[in-house]
Amino acid sequence: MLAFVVTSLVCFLTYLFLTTGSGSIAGLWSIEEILLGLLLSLFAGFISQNIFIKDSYRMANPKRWLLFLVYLFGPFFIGMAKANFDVAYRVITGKINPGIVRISPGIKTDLGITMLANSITLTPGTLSVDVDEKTNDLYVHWINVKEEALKKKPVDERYICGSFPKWVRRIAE
Amino acid sequence: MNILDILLQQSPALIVATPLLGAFLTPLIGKLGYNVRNIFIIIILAVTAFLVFLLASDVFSGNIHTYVFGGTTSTVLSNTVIRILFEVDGLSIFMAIITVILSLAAVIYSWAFMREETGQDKYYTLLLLMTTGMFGMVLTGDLFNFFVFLEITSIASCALIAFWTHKAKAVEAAFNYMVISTIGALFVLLSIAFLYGKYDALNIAKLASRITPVSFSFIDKLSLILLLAALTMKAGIAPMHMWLPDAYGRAPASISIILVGATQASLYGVFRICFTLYGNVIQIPEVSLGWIMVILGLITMLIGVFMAMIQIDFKKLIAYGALAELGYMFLGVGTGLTILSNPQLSLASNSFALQAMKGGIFHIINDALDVGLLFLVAGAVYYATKESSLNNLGGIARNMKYTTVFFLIGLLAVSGIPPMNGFASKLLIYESVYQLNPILAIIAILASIMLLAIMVKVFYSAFLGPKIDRFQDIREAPKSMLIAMGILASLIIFFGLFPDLIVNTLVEPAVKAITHPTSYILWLTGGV
Amino acid sequence: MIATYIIYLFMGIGIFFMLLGGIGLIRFPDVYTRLHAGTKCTTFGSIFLTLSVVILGLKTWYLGDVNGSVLAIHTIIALAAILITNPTGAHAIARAAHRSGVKPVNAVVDDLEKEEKKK
Amino acid sequence: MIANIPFLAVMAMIIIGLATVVFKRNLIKMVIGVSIIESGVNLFLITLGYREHSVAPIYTASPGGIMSYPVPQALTLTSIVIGVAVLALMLSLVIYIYRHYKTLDIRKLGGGEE
Amino acid sequence: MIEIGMEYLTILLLLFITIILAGIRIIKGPTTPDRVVGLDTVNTVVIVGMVIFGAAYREVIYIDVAIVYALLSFISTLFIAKYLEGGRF
Amino acid sequence: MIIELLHIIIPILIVATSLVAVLLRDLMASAISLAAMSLLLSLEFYILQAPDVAIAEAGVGACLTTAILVLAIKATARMEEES
Amino acid sequence: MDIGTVSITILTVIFGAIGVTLFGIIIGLLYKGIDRKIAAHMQGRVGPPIRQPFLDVIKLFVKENIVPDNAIPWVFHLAPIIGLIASITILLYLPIGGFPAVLDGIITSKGDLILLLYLLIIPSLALVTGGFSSGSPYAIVGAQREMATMIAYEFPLAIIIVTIAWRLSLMQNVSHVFTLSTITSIPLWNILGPLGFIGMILLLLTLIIVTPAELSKIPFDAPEAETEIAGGLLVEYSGRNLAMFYLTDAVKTVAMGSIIIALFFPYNLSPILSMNGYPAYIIDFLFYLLKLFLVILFSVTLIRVGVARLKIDQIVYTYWVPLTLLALIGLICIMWDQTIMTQFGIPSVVEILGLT
Amino acid sequence: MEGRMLVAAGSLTIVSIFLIFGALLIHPFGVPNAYKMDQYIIDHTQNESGANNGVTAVVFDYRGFDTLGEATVLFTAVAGVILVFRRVKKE
Amino acid sequence: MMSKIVKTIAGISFPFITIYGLYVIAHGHLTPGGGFQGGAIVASGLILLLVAYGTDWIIEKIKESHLSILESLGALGFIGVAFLGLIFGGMFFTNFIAGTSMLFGGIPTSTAANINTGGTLPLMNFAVGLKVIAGLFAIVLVMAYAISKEEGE
Repeated sequence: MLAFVVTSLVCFLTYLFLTTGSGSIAGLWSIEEILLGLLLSLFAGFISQNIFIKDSYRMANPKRWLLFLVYLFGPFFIGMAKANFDVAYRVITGKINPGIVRISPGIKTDLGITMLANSITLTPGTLSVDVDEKTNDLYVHWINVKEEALKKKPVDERYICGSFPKWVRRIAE
Repeated sequence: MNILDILLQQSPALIVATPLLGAFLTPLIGKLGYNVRNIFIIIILAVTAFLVFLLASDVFSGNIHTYVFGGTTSTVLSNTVIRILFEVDGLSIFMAIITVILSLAAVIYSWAFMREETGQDKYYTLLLLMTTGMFGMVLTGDLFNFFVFLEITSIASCALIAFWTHKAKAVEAAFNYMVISTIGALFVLLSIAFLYGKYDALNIAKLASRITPVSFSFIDKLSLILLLAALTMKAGIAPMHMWLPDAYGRAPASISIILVGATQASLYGVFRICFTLYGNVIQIPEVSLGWIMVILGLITMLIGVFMAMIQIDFKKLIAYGALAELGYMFLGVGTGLTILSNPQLSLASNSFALQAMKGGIFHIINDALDVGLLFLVAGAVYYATKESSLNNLGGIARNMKYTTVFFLIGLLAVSGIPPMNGFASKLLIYESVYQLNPILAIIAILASIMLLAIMVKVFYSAFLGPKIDRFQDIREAPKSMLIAMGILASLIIFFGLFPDLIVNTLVEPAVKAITHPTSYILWLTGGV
Repeated sequence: MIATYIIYLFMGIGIFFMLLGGIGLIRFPDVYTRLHAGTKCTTFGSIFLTLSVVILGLKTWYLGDVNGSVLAIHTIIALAAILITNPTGAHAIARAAHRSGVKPVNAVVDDLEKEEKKK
Repeated sequence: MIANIPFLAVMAMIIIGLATVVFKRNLIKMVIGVSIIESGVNLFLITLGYREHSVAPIYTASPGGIMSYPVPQALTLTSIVIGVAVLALMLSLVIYIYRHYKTLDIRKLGGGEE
Repeated sequence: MIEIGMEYLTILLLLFITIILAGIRIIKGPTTPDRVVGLDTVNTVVIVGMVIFGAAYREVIYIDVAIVYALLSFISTLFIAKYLEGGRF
Repeated sequence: MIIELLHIIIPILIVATSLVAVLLRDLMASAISLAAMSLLLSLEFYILQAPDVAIAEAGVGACLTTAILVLAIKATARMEEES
Repeated sequence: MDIGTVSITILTVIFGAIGVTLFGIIIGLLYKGIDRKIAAHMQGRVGPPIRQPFLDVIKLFVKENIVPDNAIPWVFHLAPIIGLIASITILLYLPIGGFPAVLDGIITSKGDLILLLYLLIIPSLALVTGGFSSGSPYAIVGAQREMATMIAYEFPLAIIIVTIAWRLSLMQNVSHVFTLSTITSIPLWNILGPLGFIGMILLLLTLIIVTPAELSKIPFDAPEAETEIAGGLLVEYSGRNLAMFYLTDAVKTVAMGSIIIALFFPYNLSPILSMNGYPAYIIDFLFYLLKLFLVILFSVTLIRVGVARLKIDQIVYTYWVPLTLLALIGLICIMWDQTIMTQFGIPSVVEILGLT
Repeated sequence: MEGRMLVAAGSLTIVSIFLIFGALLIHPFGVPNAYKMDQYIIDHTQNESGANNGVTAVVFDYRGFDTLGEATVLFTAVAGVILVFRRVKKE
Repeated sequence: MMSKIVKTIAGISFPFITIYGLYVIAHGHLTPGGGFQGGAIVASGLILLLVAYGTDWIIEKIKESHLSILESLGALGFIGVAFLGLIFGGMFFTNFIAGTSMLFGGIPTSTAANINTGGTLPLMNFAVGLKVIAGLFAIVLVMAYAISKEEGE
């Protein structure tokens, strides 16, 4: 039931986002739009409740959302910018030294590992290739493998993703 | 205003909507049980039949029945048609009658024929949808709507051809049919686009009134060629006939019979385009395709007959026979077109043109009944013996007396032997095409006699001949199949005994409808 | 006025990375490196391009047209969709490529291959 | 001439599709050919209804100029749906053909009775 | 009649160059994953192109198309990826 | 003027992708190429001021067509036979 | 149409039918006897008496009707009846002497000829069906041969009919060219030019050669010849059923002769003798009998005696190649006749001979 | 087989030439003839059917019956696919 | 089986896709879109679940017969609205609601995009939407299930 409510709420918020400018309630919405939106959100929430929320309601906490936004515009964006200049450099020069390495960030939740993997994909020189279903270890394609990192197996995550795991742990666990 | 008037007024829409509603309801009704569903379907088709005959009574009294969908206001702007409209004239309702007869027979037949199969809900749904598509094709007055219903018909029939998926040949035939019909439909759509781009209309009557000798140009020619190529392809006329015997032969018998109707609906499209859509420019040499139609008809006929000779599969043989029959229709109508489109000829021998067209059109319904009956018989034989190769069949007339009689009736009818209906229409064709050239009539007679020989061969090798131990204990086909065959057989005999009655009531208005396109075209600006 | 320049700047950055992604796609030797170019650069480029559109919408809104806000919000939604789906797609391709037997060219190290061999 | 390039492209698509259906021997390729013809016809319809310097035929908050014609677009919508339906059915038939014959080559079909 | 700003058109043309580059990868790609990468890139670029075009017309309705693509385009990628991985669907 | 250029480039690209879809031997590549064609087709619809059709083509081409094709290829064979 | 006319028509048809049936059977059997006698004389034998066929039929009718074990009984019994009825129906459509055809204009108002063409098939068809249903291998072989012959000879026949009708349709004020009444009222010989005359003779020749095949007589009797396949398709028949086939054959002989007469020799004596009323009918009828006798003599007896039996493949070849060619040449002659006549101003043969 | 291919190629060439001429001879790109039907719909869609979107108005109102047909096509295809993939009892 | 990441992302994006599809359906008469487009989007969302979680998982949740019934319901709704047009408006497919005070009966002005307009169009949109969702998903589901079942055997 809670899952249903939460999912519907998320859907409703999205719907409100989509229909801004339709009327005059709060300057943005019309009453019909809101009613219809509520109806549709209930429907959408009904069919997607068990898929959207798997096990816990951890993400229902607004603090985590705030953190997520901070993460998105803070470290993540910077990492991404760096990544792109890195790729630009490699595109232009053609200097690559690739390899696939294993890291073990120690994140337990699905959402967390997903977030981390996607962050890794979008940040410097790395691309998550595979994930170990049990241990949540990531296999990462690294475009420029540093020799010193290979000494220890699994590779230390700091080489790959910097402070991301910390943030992810804060947000998703 | 009594209920009958309202029904009459709404009947064009209801004829299409009723089987459609039935098709949509079938998955739900199907949960209630086998008999309930079958009765429901028969009721749906009976209601449709009632509506068709109601509409027919109106149309045959000389009206053109039009129906504008959703039009309370602005139905017909002074010069433009905005909404879809149905326009029912003699030919349309003639085809609708054929459709309703065939589908009723098929459904009654399926009651027992399909009893052992899985997926019956879908089967009946698709059957109803196919019927809907055919009704839509023949009733519509809108070119794009025609395309949509063409697609419904072809998709549904394709799925039904592949009904026996455990037979590789059936699936292959369905695939071939699908490719051909899809490309044909896309050609139709392309030429609709060309016509729309040039004339700003999708309504057949409107387009026809705008296609004049003055405006005739390359685009019109291209559209005509595309439309005719596509529709003859879909009707199985000679150069692209390859799909037809496979499809007819591999489908379940109750589907083959409706496929006959579907083919004829495409044929209706050909006639409608030649005579109505291009009715104003029929005397321009590029449009007067009469001779091409005649030659294609002859080729189709001969291919059908000669290929039928070497077949050993019961249903495929009948399918080639059906192909030959298609040739007769094309021959008759093509002769009419040749004479009508020739200004010198048309004055002198107008009556012959009309007679040829009467023959061609009358042959449509006769072909539907004859070939339909033969397919049903073939299905009954298959049902009883689980065998379709003529080499393995034999001597089943001992056990299946009624089926044999029905086959005999169908045999005589399809080869045009006098007391049956096939003779009446073939006579009209022979009696008129010899005017154009005596060779045509000779070949037509020859083809029909060879067809007779082939059918007698089938009769011998399937029904007569020595005993075969395997078929010692087979039983007569179940009652519902016999009823379906009996309906068709009695219609055949009735048509054969009173051909003048049928020609005057059914065929005459249809011929008038296509040979006088002006009334179809002109109701927009005046009249109705 | 400043907004216009920011828009142009963002557009310039975005289109630069887009083109870079395209070139990288051609130049790199194997799937994984191409994924680096094809995913990262285009995502980054699209972020900047869409952000420029968002700013344009906000500017329009500021100038008094409600439509602008709608434009901005819809563009943000499009951006969010890109951000969610693009890396996932890249990950899926990389994984599939590795499983289907495409090995990284000139790889220094390949832990995953060892892992697969172990199984 | 140069102005009719979209039309010519449409025709090129249709011809490519037809050639595929006629000459290619692979069933799925044939289906792809049909799909290409379908797309070509759709594009043709849309191209017919396009007017230069027009906007979409939708009344929105920001007033537009002249509008492109809506009827071809509606026809195309119908046509797209039909295309999907045809594609799905054709491919399922192809799957069944493969199950029976273990090949997709059209020349190798037809062997074996029933 | 609405004029499209020159800057938008320039960007659109540049985006087309990217599309062509990715298209080359689709044609050349020695392995299927390469082609998929190309397809993914084309997807992203086209989405951005649509957004830019919508902005050029100042119309929300055009952005909707871009959203649809952004949401859906990776499904086909997933399908192909799943095919490449092998195993049951 | 440049908008006409778009009307020239995109059709040519569409034709090119459809040609690729036909010519490649690998059916998977054909499917991918077809997806790209559908995408560009959608863009062309979009530029031809038909957003409705563009959405429909997007919804169908982005997901459904490719999905069905991939499923069909999965169930049959991937490579076209040599002639 | 009021009730009175209808009932009179029905009565006429019934009595006419009975009369024609009796006439057909009697004359047919009679001719059979005459035919045998003449053939015997030509071969230097005495031959059976002329009444022999009647005795045969009566004997057969009283004999036991045996159904073979292997046969399909209901088809086996049905076939002879259908054959007899069909062959009598043919006669009903033919004018006999000065009498118009019994069914003239009643069931089909036009196109009797094509109807006849098809009706002629039905007795053969019944024969074939009977043969097939009897289950004997000899009968089946015979039936197959009969089928092959049947198709072979219908083609020349169709050419003849269509040619004549086509030529008639070129004339002014002629409608319903396929009806026998039209054909008999306007004999083609009267209007054709020299080329057409040749064509007409060719057609007549064709028809005369077709006739024995239609009647399954030597040289085209491979299906039924006792020496070839032990009696062929009638091998299992006996008693009443065989008698019916016998009668069918007899009636068909008359019908075939009548067709030839109607198509090619529709002349009557009564106009020449300028007679009216009953004497005219009697004279015409007698003249008709004479014509019938001559036609059958030529087309059946003489050919039968003069030519040896052909093998089945020879039969088929004969019909498909030489006879078809003959008929086609006739057709072409007649088709060109009109053009030549108008272009070169050639009068018709009758005018040349000064018979008008 | 060769002959058939040749015939197919010939007819394909003819069709291609026709289509290309058709493309060249139809109205220039972007400048269609004045379409009265479409102009009427554009002008009246808001009043008659109450829709801002002209295309939807055409799809569901002016040409609603086509859409019913379209929905039916989809229904047909789904029924067909389910029918094809159903479990056939083994004989 | 797809990896955990794909599954999670599919789960997260599914409600958004659904609600966006419903938005497109509901606003068919105002913005581009409509029953078919929105239905295709929602169906694509379901297909995303299918590809991410596997056919076996999804066939437990929803059977093809359910989809078939849903599709029938959608089609019945569509044709029912058309029949209502016949009953209330006099002709099949008459837009009998537009211009009245009923639900969806408003007439839009050229500037304000009010959802409460369009007459029968929104109703038809919803019906077609339901139909298309069920139909398109049923096609893929049936094909995928049949294929995976065959491989499993």
